[in-house]
Amino acid sequence: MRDSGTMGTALRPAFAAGGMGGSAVPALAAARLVLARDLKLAFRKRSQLVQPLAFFAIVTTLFPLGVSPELPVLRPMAAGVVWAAALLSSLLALELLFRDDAQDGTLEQYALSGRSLTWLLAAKTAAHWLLTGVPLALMAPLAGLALGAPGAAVPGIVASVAVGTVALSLIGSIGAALTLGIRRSGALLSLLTLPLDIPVLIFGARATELAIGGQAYGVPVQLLAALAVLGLTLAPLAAAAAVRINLE
Amino acid sequence: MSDFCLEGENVHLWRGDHHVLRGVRFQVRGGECLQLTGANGAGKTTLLRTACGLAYPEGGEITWCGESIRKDMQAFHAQLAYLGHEPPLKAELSARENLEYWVGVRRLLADEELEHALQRVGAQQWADRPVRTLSAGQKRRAALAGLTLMRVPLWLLDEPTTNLDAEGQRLVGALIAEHLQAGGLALAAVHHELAMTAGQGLQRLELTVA
Amino acid sequence: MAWTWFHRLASPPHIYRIAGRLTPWLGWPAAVLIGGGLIGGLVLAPPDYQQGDGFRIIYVHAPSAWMSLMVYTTMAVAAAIGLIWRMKVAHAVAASCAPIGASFTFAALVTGSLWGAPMWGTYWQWDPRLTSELILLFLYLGYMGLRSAFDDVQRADRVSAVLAVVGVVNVPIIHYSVVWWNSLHQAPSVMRLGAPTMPPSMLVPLLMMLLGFTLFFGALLLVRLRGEVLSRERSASWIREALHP
Amino acid sequence: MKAFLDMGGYAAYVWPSYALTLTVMVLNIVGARRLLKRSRKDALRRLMIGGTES
Repeated sequence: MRDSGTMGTALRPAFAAGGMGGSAVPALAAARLVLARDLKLAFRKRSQLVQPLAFFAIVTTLFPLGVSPELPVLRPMAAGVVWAAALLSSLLALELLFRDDAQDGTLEQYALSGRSLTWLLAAKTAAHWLLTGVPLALMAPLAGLALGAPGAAVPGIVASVAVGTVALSLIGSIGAALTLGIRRSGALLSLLTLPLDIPVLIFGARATELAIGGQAYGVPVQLLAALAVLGLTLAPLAAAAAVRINLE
Repeated sequence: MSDFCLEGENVHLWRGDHHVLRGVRFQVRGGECLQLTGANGAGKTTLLRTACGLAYPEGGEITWCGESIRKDMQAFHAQLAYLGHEPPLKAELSARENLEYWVGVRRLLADEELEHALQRVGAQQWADRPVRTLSAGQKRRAALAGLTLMRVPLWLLDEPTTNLDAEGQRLVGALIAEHLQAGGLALAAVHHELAMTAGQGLQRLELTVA
Repeated sequence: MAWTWFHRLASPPHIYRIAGRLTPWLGWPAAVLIGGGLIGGLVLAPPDYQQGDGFRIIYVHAPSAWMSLMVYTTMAVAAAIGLIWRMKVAHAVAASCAPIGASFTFAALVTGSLWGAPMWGTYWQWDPRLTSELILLFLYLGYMGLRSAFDDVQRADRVSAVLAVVGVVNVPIIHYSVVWWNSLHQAPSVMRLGAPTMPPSMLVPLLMMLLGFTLFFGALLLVRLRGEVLSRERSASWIREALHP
Repeated sequence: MKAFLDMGGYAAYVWPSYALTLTVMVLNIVGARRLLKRSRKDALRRLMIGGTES
């Protein structure tokens, strides 16, 4: 009987976030909390973290086996292989971006939190990038070297993949939000997302190609950055709209 | 004692060809709790989701303190807490961590407050175990702790007593009664009547299957 | 008020009636223009000095390519209107556009390949125009796939509308990136569309075809729209009126 | 006439293009009409079931 019939004795300050309390969390702090939560969750389930990277390694391994083990043959296609593999790995992790949160009701709580859903989803996308984009950017040079790229190309490959995956994560967040309510959405998600990813692929592969050839790769990386900025301003809005519709 | 008021005026909503909400009307004021009853499929959950703005009614309007909830949805959401069928908890995190993130997105949370809320739902023993290892009733209790920590005037509860034992059901009743006494209001979809002292503020709205 | 007028115009019974009445007014001029364009393009226009009679493919390729983009834009604009004003009729327009646009994108792709074949000596070149057209086809397929993944028309409408808007923002970006990519690797396209240097005997049939295809799209859209509006309507009274005159 | 059909040696490319485009147009017409017909039938069926609802 500890819990019942004790009304009034407990401490109950007035309603906090009801417009009168000043303790409501600003949008940015809320977004930071969402980011921290996703990172913590990811490190509690490490296997999901490693899978896209293993996938990336396997895809790049397929090409020497399927085409030719000779580096002079592989070198001209290295940029394309690295980028196609990065694209597919980033896509692989996307299906999980909102899936768990949608199933356990977390997404609903975000939508009803009184905070901007756009910001919270942007934070989730940032977590996705930190967990797949950054590791991919660090792994891509290894794949490049294995395919015959010179050591001097490493900074260029890292830069282009790091910037390009920002755009990929953002575009992907729209696809993931759109297919939220669909079971077995993998193939559809790819069909929706990959055509939109094509500019990223083109500029990214070009930057990597130039880096491997020892040339200046500034222009395509800048174009990638422009895509990332455009994605940053529009993608979270579209994703939030899609999530709202799917929660309806 | 408070001028909070949630009103539904002639709310219509379809799901596909199914006319789920057919001109529903309700009014809940500060200090009142409206119990939604009705068979499965009568639209209890749908009405809750419409009341909080997740679902969009094709006819009629929901108002909060006299203004349409659509006018400033974000401000309206800042004043409500919604508890769905499933407690929104992550299996890999402990109950305490879950509450820190869940409530933390909305407001700054002091440690003593969190401690007090956990104590209130009887969670001291298992607050630091991963939610994965908790029973359904314990998860529900953790979610109730989150609910009280929101400190918002409007509670929307979907079957709040599911999976709870007799004592847990009394706890829900006590929490709601306390909430009402502080001037809050609640809308609860229920299968069994809430275990509350009859009298103050308890109303009922029966929904029927189309 | 302007708004009440707008909403009455967009009310399903009104649209259903107007669309039915308007269809022949678009359909017949389309048939005449396309028929005239065919004769003009196949018979009256002189052969091109470089491509001979092979250039006559332009009279079906260019209008198809024009349709593929125009229909996508129409679809996206309708989808945006549907999203913003929660207007069912606008969603019905968007839903009607997709299969039409996809089919003409396919036609543009195949006719483009047939046009290029004698010039390139192969049926497929990664020509920027063809590549863009191929990606556009993927966008259409994605849109239709997403739409068909939902049982609830209401939700399918709104989710696919977001995709259409996102897609239309991307179409120019994709196009320019493909052109940029292509300029690094090979010569520009052999397909010169609507060149201002064309003599009138070549240009007039082309313009007739472009206009004819556009009107044809309008007529198709109206017929499909009536079907889509009916399937979205729940209020029985006007359906009874509409179907039992 | 034969020269016309021959299309200056491009017959194998020109005629399939026109045939395909016209097929696409005809299929569109058929498809649109079929959609309208089916929607009408469905609407009538719903009228029978729904009775006098709203």
